[in-house]
Amino acid sequence: MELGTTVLLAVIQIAVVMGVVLLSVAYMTYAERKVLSFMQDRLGPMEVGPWGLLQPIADGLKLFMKEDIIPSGANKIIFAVAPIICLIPALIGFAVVPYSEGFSLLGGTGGTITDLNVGLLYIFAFASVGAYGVILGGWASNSKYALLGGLRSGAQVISYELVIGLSIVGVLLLSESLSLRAITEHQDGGFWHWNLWVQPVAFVTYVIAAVAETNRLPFDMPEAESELVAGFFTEYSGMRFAFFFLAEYANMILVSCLASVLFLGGYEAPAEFLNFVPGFVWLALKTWALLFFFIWIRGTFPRVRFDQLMKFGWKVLIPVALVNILVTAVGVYIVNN
Amino acid sequence: MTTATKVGTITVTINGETIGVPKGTRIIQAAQLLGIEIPTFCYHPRMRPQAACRICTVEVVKPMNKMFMACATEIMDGMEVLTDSPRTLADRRTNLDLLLTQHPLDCPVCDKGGECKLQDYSVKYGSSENPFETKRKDYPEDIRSTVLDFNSNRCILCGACIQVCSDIQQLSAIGFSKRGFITVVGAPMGEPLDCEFCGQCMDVCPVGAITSRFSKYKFRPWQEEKTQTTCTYCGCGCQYNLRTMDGEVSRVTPIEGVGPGQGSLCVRGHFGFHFMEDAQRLTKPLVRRGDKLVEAGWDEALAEAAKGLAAAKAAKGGAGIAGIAGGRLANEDLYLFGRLMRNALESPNFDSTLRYGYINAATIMHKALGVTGMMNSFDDLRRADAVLLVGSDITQEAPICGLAVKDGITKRKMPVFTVDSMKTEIMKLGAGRLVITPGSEVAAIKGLVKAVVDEGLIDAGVAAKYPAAVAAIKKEMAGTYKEIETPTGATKADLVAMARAFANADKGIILAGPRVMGGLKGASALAMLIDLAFLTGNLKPGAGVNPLTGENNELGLVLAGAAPELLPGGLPWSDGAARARVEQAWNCALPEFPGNSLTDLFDGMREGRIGAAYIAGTDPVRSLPAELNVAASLDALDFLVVQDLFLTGTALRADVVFPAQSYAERDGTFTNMEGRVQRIRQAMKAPGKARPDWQIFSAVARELEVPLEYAGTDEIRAEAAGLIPQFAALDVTNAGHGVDVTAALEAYLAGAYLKTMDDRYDLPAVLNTASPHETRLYLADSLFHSGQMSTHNWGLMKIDPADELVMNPREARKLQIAEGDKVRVTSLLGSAVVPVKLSSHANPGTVLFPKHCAQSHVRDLMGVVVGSREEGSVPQFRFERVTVEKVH
Amino acid sequence: MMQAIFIYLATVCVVCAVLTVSLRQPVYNVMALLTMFFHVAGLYVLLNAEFLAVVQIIVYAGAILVLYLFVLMLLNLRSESRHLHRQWPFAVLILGSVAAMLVGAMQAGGFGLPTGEAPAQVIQAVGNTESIGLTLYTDYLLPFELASLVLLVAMIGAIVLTKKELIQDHGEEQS
Amino acid sequence: MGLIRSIFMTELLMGMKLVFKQMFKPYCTLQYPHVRHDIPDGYRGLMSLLRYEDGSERCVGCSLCEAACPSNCIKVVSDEVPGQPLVRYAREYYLDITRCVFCGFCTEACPVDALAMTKVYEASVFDRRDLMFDKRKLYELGEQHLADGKAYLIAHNMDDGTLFPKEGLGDNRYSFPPVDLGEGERPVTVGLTREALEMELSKQ
Repeated sequence: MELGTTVLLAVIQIAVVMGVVLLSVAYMTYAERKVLSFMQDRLGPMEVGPWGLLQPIADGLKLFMKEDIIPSGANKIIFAVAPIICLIPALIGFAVVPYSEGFSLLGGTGGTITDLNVGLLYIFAFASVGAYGVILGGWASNSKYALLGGLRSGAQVISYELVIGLSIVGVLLLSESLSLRAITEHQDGGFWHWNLWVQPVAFVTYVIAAVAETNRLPFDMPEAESELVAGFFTEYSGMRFAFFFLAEYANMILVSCLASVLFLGGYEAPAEFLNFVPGFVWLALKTWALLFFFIWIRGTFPRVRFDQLMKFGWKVLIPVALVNILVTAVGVYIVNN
Repeated sequence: MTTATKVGTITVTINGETIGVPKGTRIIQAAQLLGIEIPTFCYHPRMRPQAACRICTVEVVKPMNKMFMACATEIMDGMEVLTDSPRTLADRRTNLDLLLTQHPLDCPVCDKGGECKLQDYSVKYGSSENPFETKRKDYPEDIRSTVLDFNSNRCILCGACIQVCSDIQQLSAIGFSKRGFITVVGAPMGEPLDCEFCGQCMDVCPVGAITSRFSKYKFRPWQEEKTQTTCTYCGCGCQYNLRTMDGEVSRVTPIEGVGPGQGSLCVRGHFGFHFMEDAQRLTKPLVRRGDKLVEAGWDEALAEAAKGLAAAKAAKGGAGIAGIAGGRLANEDLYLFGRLMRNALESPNFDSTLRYGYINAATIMHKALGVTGMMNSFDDLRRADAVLLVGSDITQEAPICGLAVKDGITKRKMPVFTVDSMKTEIMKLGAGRLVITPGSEVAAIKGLVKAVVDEGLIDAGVAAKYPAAVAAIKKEMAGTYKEIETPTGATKADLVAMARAFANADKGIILAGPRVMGGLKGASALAMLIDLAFLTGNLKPGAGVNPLTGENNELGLVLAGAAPELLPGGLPWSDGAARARVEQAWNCALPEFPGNSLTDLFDGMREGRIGAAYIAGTDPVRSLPAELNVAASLDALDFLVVQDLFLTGTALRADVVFPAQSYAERDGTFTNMEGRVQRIRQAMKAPGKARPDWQIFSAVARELEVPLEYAGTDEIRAEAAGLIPQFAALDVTNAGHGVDVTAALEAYLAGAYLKTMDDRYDLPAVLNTASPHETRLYLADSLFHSGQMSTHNWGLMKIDPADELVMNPREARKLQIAEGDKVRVTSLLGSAVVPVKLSSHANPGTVLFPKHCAQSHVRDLMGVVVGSREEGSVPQFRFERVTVEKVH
Repeated sequence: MMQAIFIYLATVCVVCAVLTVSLRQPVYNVMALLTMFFHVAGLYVLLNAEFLAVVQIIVYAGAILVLYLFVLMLLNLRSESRHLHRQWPFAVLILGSVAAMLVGAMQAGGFGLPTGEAPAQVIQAVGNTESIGLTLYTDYLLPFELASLVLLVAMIGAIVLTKKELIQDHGEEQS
Repeated sequence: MGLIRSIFMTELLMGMKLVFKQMFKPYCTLQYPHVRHDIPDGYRGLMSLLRYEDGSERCVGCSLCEAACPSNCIKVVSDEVPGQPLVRYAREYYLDITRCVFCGFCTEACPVDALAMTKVYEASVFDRRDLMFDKRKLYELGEQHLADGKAYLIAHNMDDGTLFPKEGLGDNRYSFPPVDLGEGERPVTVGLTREALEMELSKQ
């Protein structure tokens, strides 16, 4: 394969994936508002477009046209860089997510932008870098609310990254690979092959940790409105605010994608006879189901206290995940021998 | 009113509480002593009970079980009373129901709403359903009077207003007319009310039947802020509440039982509250630029003033600067002004409006009796056995002091003897009167002394104790009655009758008005009155001689030493020890000799001896006649500083004008004629950048680099009290009340007394004999006005436009002059045209013109005779011979 | 091509390393260090060690450096930074000697270092995760376990040291 | 049992179930600017001053509303009607709507039913000074929302429907003469209108 073709293929795939992701982010906000409204017997946005369908676009336009305010006393460089540090890792992760079975395109293989053999670790590596955006943004704003939000976020992300990392080890043991495509293919052949059934505990801990990792209710400590106004991005406005916003929703989609890949068979159809439906549809369905679950949780649970959050992470989730690894490892050893 | 501690008390039990009270106490008074409230509309502590409103009904259980009116029932020994038994409450409710059958429920638009007794009692005792048939009265409101509106629909016919007019004010200007259901209150014969407008009927009205046009619909009681302050119109110093709303005065309300007036006010005090808000008030300092006064900042004006004064001091010495103070200034201002003049500017030339007459009283009273001001308080006046009133239209000049006299007349039938050249109001009420020729007070007093001596009315104790002094007086009385009858017009019989009646009284009080002190030989006249009191044995506590002040805070002027011959504390300049004390307190050297008096100062200005003057709180250009050349004198000055509320005639000639604050805008104290030092309090904000007088004096001193720095008036008064002990305590009668003057009197009799006797009883020359004019013109005091402040009140100007010559109606008829006609008044000095008002106030052969009025230049017709230095250098200009002719 | 990328990565690594110790604002130091970590990871990728590269980022950038940042924010270092910078002559001395030593070593040994058991071809065939695993758990099992033991001891020690006061506090409260 | 419940997170699931079911219930909100509530007659919206049917002002300037106001947002300046002695009216009437708590005590205190609250609840303006209502503005409001005002007074038992004969209520004891300022003689409100304020400001 020539370098030119590789680049072209990559560019096309990147454009498509990013386009889909960003559109999903936009309509995720819409979906969240709508679903929450329905849960609260309201109608949600109705004004812009039919049933408010153009609301995300209006919001986006508004945010991009608003004045960009840098607070006096803020560290200007870091204040400007932080949203970007936050957004890039969130988007970069999609590079290794396999959205379809491999197909030929322009003489190369499609289905993933790049099928890294350490793809899973790659995602976690960049997810952990996202925390810098939050912490630096909070620090650079020169505001006590932002600083506290940033600190909380740092503590929370470090704690729950561990949980996420530990909870997927079981899956890795089963599929014996860090490549997401390999993991997906490992679950081929109907929904009863999904890791979910073998690794239910890991799935639960993963989902909980994912909620915490993306700063969503009930774990939205970094931006707890009633305590910290808007947390680390209290002082942000306009474009930069939009970046943080995009990052949060892109992260949500990313962890959902990951969960579907790891536990729900990724792009694999739930049964053989459904194979005629393209793989990316299944991935999208599974991801959106998980996203709905996120919103559902938000609509149901109140925010926990910060010490409860940390205690839960360190004293419950990590031990549970460790035990899960042990059990899985033993199980795999027995089965293999 | 009543004291429970008197001996021989009887006991009464009210609601189970027992109290001992003197005989004659009424139930309502005993209840008040116990702090039990009995509702009442018509009862008033200072009036006789009339039991008209029937709301104060109480149940008496012992000695008989019956309902009584608490306000009118005298207590019997061992009486038992219930004030809120079911029977009482039922009776009260019925009473209120009956009152409310006719009373309109227009409380929202009624000015009394919110402080109305009927409202309060209806809430407290009334019922919500009225069992009687209600019928609204529909009389049109009587708004014909200048000040007071009568709304007969609201009237509950308690009669308190009528009673206050007849009992306290003794005018009976209002009364009931018609009978039965259609009874209304108002002026007799349905005429529009035209009285003194003291407004006390409005104050005692429990409902809103009488209201003031000046405040009508402009306030609600709960919106107002109350500030207790002291009235500044005359020397009485009444206490009242200045009520302000949003920084504007809404009205004045009396405070029952407080201050010299005990809750009475006169028209000036009650309705003269508009001048503070007058548009002509000075708001910014003015500085002369060329021939114009232009507005300037304080810093500029102060620097200018200090520069001018310092230049005059450098050129002509301290004695080249004159300071003139007026009674508008508070005690603290006066003290500071004195210190500024004598300490900072080192000038002995510090004089004041005392020079218009009261200086004589100040010096002679101190010399003879060791007291400053009056010997007696207003309370003494109420309790005296006889009062001799000489040369004062007391109800006009000092209305509240007049009320004290009237109180004695009403309650105790106190005999009041009047010697005056006008038919005054008190003369009509008094027991005896001598109507004398204007200007002959000295002769009349001599006549009285002569009658006492000749008729053997001299107090036995006095005759035995002080034979030399009595003999000296007797020697002076050698002449015939003829020489008294001729100038005065009084007969021997009258004099003897009056002298006899007065001498026979146990506690006789002599009141001397401005026509005694301000006339020729004023000091001698007052000395004669002291002799009279001395001979009749009346120089003792509860009796004595009392000079009445005309202006506000004249006693404050005396105490602050606002005259060249006085030191702070009212002590004579010749008192070396006192001078040393002042020098020590001020850390300065005072000159040995006293400075020049007012008229000398004016001469000095014209002759160039005086280079600069500082005039505060008075307007000599308007208050002195043309013959004194005041305006020319001030024009001759190099530099003139004036400090006042308005741009007065004096201020127009000034180089620097400072805007001062009125009494309602600042704190401080005033001294009333009794010697009470009473507070004024800030009730509103001053207009523009006006400052209190003391701050201005302080700032000028600062510019002159003699720091006189104080944090407030209290600090000034505390310092002043070191030299002026009277300033130490507030609200007590200081002057001479209750003081035994025997020691001072003996020192006086032993001293220069016999020497001064030589010319004391020499009668002065008959006034203006050279004049071919026949009618006597007298500049009289007015009840409604006192000068600058009162004439800037649109309210008072509406009541009395003042610019009128008062003529006897009979005489006017002879000259075919009707009310309102214009007449030409001509004296040797010129003529003026004024409108005429007819009143029997003026005797035939006499016409009166208000003293304060400067518009018509009648004052400039007056010839001036300046008294000798012994007689206080008082410029006498109140009498003149004129011819009055109708202008066609 | 590879050469160019290496030069870029190496240059940035060195520059960032210098900036890390020379910048005055502590947060900038951290940012420089972060950049350096990424470029070191790039170097690993060039060596076909993707696993190492990713772990480098997760461990150093994702965990350790975040903790540094955390501490920096809790401490207000602005006023103390100058004090720290006074040590630079001393640092130059030490670094100079270390550099001299390195240069000496390289001159003595040359660049021809021995190759391990997992050249690029092997890694691409087996997968670098497996290669590392194999190496660690066969040849270097003892050092690996020793290292983990040392870390465990350090962890327990840290816990004991920090918990001591808490335990004492509790005791005092109860007594 | 409790342990099992917490392991399987049954309570949490129950909560989620409830929320899920709630999703399918019909909505209970209004699409505000397009659909509006039917406001009851007793609703306390912006205050207004009412006139008699002949156009004369009802307010007699008694300041009782000012006294009753718990947030001190009313200022009445009363005076005699010029040229008509003994007729009291409000020369100026200020209502600071930014401080108003819409308690309606003022309307209850009013003895002549001159005050009524309208159904206007959209009080936002572009200039805060426009929320300082003066007499003119209040009477304008009263004219525009006369029906609301009447309904308000009836709903609050302050009137039995006999509110608007010219002479006021039938009971003569409550009769207040109506303030008749005559056509063209109506005094210009001395209030702080916006124009006046702007002029003041431009002077400074």
